[in-house]
Amino acid sequence: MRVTVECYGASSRWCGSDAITLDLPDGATGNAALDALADRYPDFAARRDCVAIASGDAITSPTAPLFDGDVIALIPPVSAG
Amino acid sequence: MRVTVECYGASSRWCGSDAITLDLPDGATGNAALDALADRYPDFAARRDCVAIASGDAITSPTAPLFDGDVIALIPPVSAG
Amino acid sequence: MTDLRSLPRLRDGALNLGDWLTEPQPATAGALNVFAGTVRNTHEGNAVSGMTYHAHRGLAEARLREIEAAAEARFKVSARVAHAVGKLEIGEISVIVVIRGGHRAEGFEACRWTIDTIKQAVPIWKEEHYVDGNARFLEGVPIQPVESP
Amino acid sequence: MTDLRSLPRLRDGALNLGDWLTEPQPATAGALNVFAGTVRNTHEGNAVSGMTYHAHRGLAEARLREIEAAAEARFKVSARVAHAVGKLEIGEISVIVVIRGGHRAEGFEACRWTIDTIKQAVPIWKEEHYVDGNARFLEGVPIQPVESP
Repeated sequence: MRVTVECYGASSRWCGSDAITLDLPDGATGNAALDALADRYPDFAARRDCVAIASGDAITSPTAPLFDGDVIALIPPVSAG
Repeated sequence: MRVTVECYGASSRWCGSDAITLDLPDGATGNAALDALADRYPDFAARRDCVAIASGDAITSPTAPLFDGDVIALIPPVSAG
Repeated sequence: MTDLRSLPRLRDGALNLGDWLTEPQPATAGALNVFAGTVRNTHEGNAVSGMTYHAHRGLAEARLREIEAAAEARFKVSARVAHAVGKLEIGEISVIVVIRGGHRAEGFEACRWTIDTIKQAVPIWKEEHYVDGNARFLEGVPIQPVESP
Repeated sequence: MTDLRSLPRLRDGALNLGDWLTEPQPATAGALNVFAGTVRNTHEGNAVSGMTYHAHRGLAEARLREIEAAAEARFKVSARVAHAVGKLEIGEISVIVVIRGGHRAEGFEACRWTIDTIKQAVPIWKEEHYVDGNARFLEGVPIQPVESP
């Protein structure tokens, strides 16, 4: 299945792009997507554990399964204010 | 000597007037003026120890001597804000 | 952008918040803290219709300026304070504190210290008016000196 | 007197403080606390020329509203928050918190809790621009949930 990852804040620098397409096995979770990104981008791998995943307008659990065509967002550590 | 006492806030209620003239012996202090008021006004006597004295735009010590013609102000407990 | 330093800090009638927010934010400052006190419609279970603020004008003006300077020295911020005198309606503003400083920690601390100090060191007295037509001076605290930094 | 509830909390460009102070003070409230964050001209010794705020717009808008509601429930106050997105100059306002409540103690507490929560629970990222032409995203904190009351 194919999943689109939108890279917010500094995660776009770590991954070198604002959006990345991943081909993942059926039933893969958010964690599997993060693993795939960490394999591909060393700068992301160093920060992987501080990054959350959002879907739509909510933070989602990294253990939840993804589905073909899903769009998820990388939420790196925030600095609002 | 003669001293004028201006009564601010609730002290005007305790003394029944906004301003009081006191005849005091030469060399009398602020404390002596407060004593004279306490003798005359029972409602003031009950609050005497919570009242400060101002002269001009400053709080003054109750142990400082007064002089003929002085104007002092009674500063009862404050409730600014 | 008005320089507020020359204005009296004691004002006749309700304060207007916008009047005290006209100064520019210093380029070194990251935080703006504002506190305003307003007249409430109840106090200790009594229905309140308004409040009259009485002051020893000369001493109150001097004390408000002294508090401003002490807040600036103590917290390394810019401080502005103002207090109303006279009759105010429910919801109107009686006191304003504006703090402009480096970070939010000292901004909050300076703002809280300044309003707390105003309440105990400035010769102003609240006369509360009730819906039933009565009025009384509120109990206060013996006036305190402004603690130097 | 504008009702601000229907406005987006995430705004393009610098915030204007007056826009967020138009609501009337509730008759039961005695305290108005305001915090605004502004862009500083230095950070960790570097000369800063401006700041770009990036956001996950949908989630940020939802989180700002969630924080407003949580502050109101937790502290029994009225709360309004707003945050800027885009490029801001030195001195401009990036975030505003307005708390209207009964007494100053809960006003200060609610205002501090709200800005602290915004900083750790809203998906917004600061990209700092330096006078030397460089820019970088600031380090942040892993996004936290909004604690319910």
